[in-house]
Amino acid sequence: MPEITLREALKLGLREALDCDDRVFIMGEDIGLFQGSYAVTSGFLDDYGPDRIKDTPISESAIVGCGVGAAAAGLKPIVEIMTINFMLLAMDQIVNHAAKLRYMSDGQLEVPLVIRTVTGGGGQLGATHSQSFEGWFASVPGLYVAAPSDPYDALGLLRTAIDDNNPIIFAEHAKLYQVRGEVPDEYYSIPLGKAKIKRAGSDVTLVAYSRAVHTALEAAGLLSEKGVEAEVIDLRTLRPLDMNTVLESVRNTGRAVVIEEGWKTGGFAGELVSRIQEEAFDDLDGPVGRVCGLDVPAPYSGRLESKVFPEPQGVVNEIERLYGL
Amino acid sequence: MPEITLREALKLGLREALDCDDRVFIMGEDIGLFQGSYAVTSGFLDDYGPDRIKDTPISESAIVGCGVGAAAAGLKPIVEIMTINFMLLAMDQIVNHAAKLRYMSDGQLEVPLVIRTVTGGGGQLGATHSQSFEGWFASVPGLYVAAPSDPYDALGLLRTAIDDNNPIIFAEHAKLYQVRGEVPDEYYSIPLGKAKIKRAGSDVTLVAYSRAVHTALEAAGLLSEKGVEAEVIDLRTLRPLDMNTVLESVRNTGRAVVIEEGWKTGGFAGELVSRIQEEAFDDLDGPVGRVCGLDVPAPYSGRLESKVFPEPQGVVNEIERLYGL
Amino acid sequence: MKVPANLGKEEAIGLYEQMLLIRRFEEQSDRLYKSGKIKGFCHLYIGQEAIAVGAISSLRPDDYIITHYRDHGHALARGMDPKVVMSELMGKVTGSSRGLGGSMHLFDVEKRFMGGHAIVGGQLPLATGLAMAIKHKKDDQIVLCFFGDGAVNEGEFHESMNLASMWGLPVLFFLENNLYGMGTHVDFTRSGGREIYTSADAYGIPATQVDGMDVLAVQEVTRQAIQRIRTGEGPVFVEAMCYRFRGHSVQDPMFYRDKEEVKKWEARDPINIFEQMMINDGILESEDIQEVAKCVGQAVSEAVDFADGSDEPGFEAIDQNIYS
Amino acid sequence: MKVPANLGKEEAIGLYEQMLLIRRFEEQSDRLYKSGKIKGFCHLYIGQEAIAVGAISSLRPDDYIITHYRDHGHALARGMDPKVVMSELMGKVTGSSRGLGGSMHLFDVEKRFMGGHAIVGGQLPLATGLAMAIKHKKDDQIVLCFFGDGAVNEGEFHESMNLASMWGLPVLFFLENNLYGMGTHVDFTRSGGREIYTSADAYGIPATQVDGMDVLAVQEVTRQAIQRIRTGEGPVFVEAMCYRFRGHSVQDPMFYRDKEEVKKWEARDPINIFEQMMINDGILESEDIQEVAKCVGQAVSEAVDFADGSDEPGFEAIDQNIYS
Ligand SMILES: Cc1ncc(C[n+]2csc(CCOP(=O)(O)OP(=O)(O)O)c2C)c(N)n1
Ligand SMILES: Cc1ncc(C[n+]2csc(CCOP(=O)(O)OP(=O)(O)O)c2C)c(N)n1
Ligand SMILES: [Mg+2]
Ligand SMILES: [Mg+2]
Repeated sequence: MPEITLREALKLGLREALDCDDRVFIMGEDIGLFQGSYAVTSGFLDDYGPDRIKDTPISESAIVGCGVGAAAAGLKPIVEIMTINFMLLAMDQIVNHAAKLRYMSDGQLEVPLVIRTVTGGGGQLGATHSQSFEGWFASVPGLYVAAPSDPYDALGLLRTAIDDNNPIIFAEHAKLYQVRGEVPDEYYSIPLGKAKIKRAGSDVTLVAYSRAVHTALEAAGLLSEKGVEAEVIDLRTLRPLDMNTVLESVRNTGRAVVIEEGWKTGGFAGELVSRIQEEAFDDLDGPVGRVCGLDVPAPYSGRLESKVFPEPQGVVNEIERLYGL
Repeated sequence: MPEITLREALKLGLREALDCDDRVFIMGEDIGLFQGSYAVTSGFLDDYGPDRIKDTPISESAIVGCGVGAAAAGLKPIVEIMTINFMLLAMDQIVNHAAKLRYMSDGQLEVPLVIRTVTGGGGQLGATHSQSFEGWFASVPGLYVAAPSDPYDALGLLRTAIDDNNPIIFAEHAKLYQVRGEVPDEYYSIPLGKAKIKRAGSDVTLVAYSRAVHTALEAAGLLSEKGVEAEVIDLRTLRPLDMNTVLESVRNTGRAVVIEEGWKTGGFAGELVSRIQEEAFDDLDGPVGRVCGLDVPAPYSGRLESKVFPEPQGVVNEIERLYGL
Repeated sequence: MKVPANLGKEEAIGLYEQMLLIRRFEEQSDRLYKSGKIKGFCHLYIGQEAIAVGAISSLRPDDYIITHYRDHGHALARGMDPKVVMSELMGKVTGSSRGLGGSMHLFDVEKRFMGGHAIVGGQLPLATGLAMAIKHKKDDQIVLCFFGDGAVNEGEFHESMNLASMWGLPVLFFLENNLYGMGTHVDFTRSGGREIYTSADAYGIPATQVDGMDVLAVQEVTRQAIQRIRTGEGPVFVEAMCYRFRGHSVQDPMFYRDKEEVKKWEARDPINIFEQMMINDGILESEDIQEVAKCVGQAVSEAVDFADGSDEPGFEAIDQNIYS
Repeated sequence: MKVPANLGKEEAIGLYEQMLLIRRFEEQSDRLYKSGKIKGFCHLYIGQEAIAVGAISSLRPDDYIITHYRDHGHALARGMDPKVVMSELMGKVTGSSRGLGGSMHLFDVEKRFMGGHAIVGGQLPLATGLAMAIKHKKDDQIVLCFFGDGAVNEGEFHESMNLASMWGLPVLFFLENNLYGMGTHVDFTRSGGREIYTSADAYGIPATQVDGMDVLAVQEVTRQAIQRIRTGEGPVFVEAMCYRFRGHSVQDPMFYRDKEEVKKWEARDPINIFEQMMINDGILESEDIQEVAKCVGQAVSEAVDFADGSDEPGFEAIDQNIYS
């Protein structure tokens, strides 16, 4: 199997959709002539032309709304919002329109819309440009949320997202585009709502998604040196949420820590912790832990920023604190 | 002590601020000539004139942004956003500006801004008009969130909110404006981040805020008939969050259920559950429960809507299910 | 006001009947709201009938319509069954959305009636998107997008006008300027003055104003606009001057406007005007008027009976159709 | 281009020095970014110096300024200490926000420099709010609000222009039209054509266009605008035509524009033009120029040394100043 980057996997998926389905078009700020602010769509304008690759003005709300409208009229738009921070300007179209049209019309309308965006911090971009709002979207009935951590998942989930007839937020982490991994030449896809066990282990369950999966895997490496074997679960999608895989693991290990890059307070990790203790309380050796982003606006300073996002050692420490391992 | 409605308590607090501090003004859609869409500011335009009571165009983002700017220049604006649903259009000004200016300027700027809004459902207003986003705001560092459940708290918290130099979301539940309660003539105020025990009990702790407090109290009544004495805690503010009061109670009762009107998945209840089990695991008799809004867009039909929001009997059932009480 | 030479009796009756249907339907909605059978928010279209009827009668069946929460008039003018609309208002299983949507969220996608949207301004980006789809498919439908003078001040208005014009999309932006957004007069909300249609200049969109109390004038202006749009020349903007005879919603005590103003506009009732004109011009006779009134009365009372006799939705509806 | 009769040598030197300071500072920033000492996003102001300097030199010290992420030029023109600005760019404890803000978020509230805002369009409502406060206090300061051609397409532009005009607020909306928002040319983003200042009509705001490569023209237009605003007549809109000589940010490979276009504009370099003009008119001599160049060179290298020698912030800074 060839090894490619996550960026390349996305490019593959997008090209495939553009090639196979006339209803697909991509729209967003600087995706064309500029070649994409994270270079995911580089080369696309030349290959597909301006009717399929639409550079837009800086108008997030209208861009998303246009996507919703076009989807409702039978197209398959893929909207790129440059980063998840700017989705705050399109919140109403996402939450009050994309997510609700099907329900409010009792199924007369559907919104097969993919909103691709870049989430997360770590690039010293400061407080306005380093946030992770995918947890908010995952709380909205009517939306799906995917957040892949490797090239295989990125392609497999993107295929499903584009095929699916529901609006989905497809959150790509800014720091993962260069992650390499094997991706088969044969067609495959990954259903939404199926977590993946990235590493087997029987002592503690680490639950994560997106970049935090890599943190979890590194932590598992450190733990292993201490003789503690962690099972690492990549949720892959936050909604639908695959609690079965998580619970099965926790029932086996009796211990769990959720790792999430966003703010701890009110984050989606709280949902996972709640579900785990609700449904596997008697199997738990102690409280379920959370290792999350600090509850601060992201500082610019690299020195300070490095303390804001979860680190493998933090996971190790939390496990020691909670379970004495 | 005189009994007044929550609406009257808010009117008192707002008038007091307008009377005592020239820097205070109120701005929002239909707060003046229309007399306020929930009649909180009725009569104000006549009494204070259009320089203090500003009717605005329907421009949520600019309204909030103006409030932020005016606050940064030394005023004390009180912005009314007609309902929390429309705050989706002002999300960027709230999250990326109001919440961050102090931090990003390292304290050079401050934003003493109160954003009053109406949260919650129950009025058969349908999916776009029945939401509860206060949990999202409570996850943002730099914001405070208050959500009073009775007239005493409404006035006491409003006073503090206006005095305070931080941006605060003041969420008033649409269904609580007519709630009556005693409010002393003497001045008092309530600090942010102090929960209140609304009912003492030693068998189970019910944690709630806003309208759910009333649900909890009714549930406590039903439980009492079964011989189960519930302690009901009203958080009053979601950020700052008073976990001490909650944990003290849970350590005593060994059982806890969080009640929240918004969607269960990804709601703020998850934060409370996580904290409780993190910090009082060994005191728990079983998992911490959540009784929340169904994970659906709110239906218009009254029959269906009545199933969407937490009901006292639902709380009773959950306690029986979890703890066999 | 001028009656076009080619206006036939049948067409005149059609317009009259639609306007009267809306009027009577809304009067009934008012009563039903006050008696507690309609809940939530209920925004009546009384006074603005000439606009929905004039504009929508100019469309083809495959054209799209999208509007805001004051949508009963548009829905009926598009030919939605009054029974189904009334059932939705009463939250019944026979409603257009099985009672899930309510008064503000009417949909009839078969008739290309794309909703009823309750967030002010929210339908404008959607309209632009519908038009994108048309252009993408190289079709020649158009999108008729209604909105109010209040919506003009939302950022989405600006963004949508710009996009639609930039991309030459087939949208008719149709402003119903009834002078108020809830209780706030347009003089307090729009800096550029009352002539809102002049806004369109900034986007290079041709724009015009029309008397929204004159169904024939609205029809004519709409036809011209559509003709232009269908040939692929991009969006057009129409501002119809009108007045909401009732409160913003049924609950509105209307502190903010004086009776004189209301009276002045009521004297220009679009239905009366049309009736007089048709009779004066000899196109309709008073028997025609009576006949229409009878039909309409019957249709409305059938709608009410139908809705009243229908069941509320079953609990299974509560989480169907969140996802496909 | 005309030199005003009353332009004194001292003032000319001041303008020249400020422009050159920005230029050299930014060239240094470019190098420091490429060598890894400045991180994150870094948006250079090279090519637009005449605007910040011309406009800001027309302000009183108690007037407010607010701008976007391309803010180094505005900060320096306002008299922020280059040492402090450079320290912020390098994330040092001696920076204007102790390294918490970074390049896009510069603040100097004592100088009424109200930031650097990195969300496109986000500063426009804030500017309107600052102006509200001035009016509320019955003061006579003004707010100078910079933004780019890209920001014009955000809904907040529309909402803010409308509010500011509606309420007669003292804001100078100052558009730096450098023809591009990132890689997208204004021809692909604004339906109403390149003359963006005509947008202001829709809000009843007087507007004008000026050559943004001519510091004296910018100064003159700004002075006139301010004069009007200070007398309480509400906002004014100025569009300065200009060009970004470098990429959108330091990392930008600039696939989207051709070298010819860049060259054409570089020939109109605002600093060269001014220098030539001053020498031709005999206001400055070449020694003056050399003297300024020396001072500026020194200031920039002092700034770099200062920043370089400063500490990174301590961990205690991480959660201070979230709340008061
Ligand atoms: C974003 C948003 N803000 C506020 C409201 C509350 N609201 C509902 S209708 C309305 C007035 C709209 O006026 P206009 O657009 O003129 O339409 P009209 O009611 O006159 O038909 C307001 C403020 C809303 N539904 N959505
Ligand atoms: C809301 C938002 N959308 C997108 C971006 C990404 N972005 C940063 S600058 C920029 C271009 C802005 O162009 P313009 O306003 O013309 O200013 P210039 O960079 O030319 O000075 C974009 C799209 C952002 N920061 N904020
Ligand atoms: Mg109106
Ligand atoms: Mg630009």
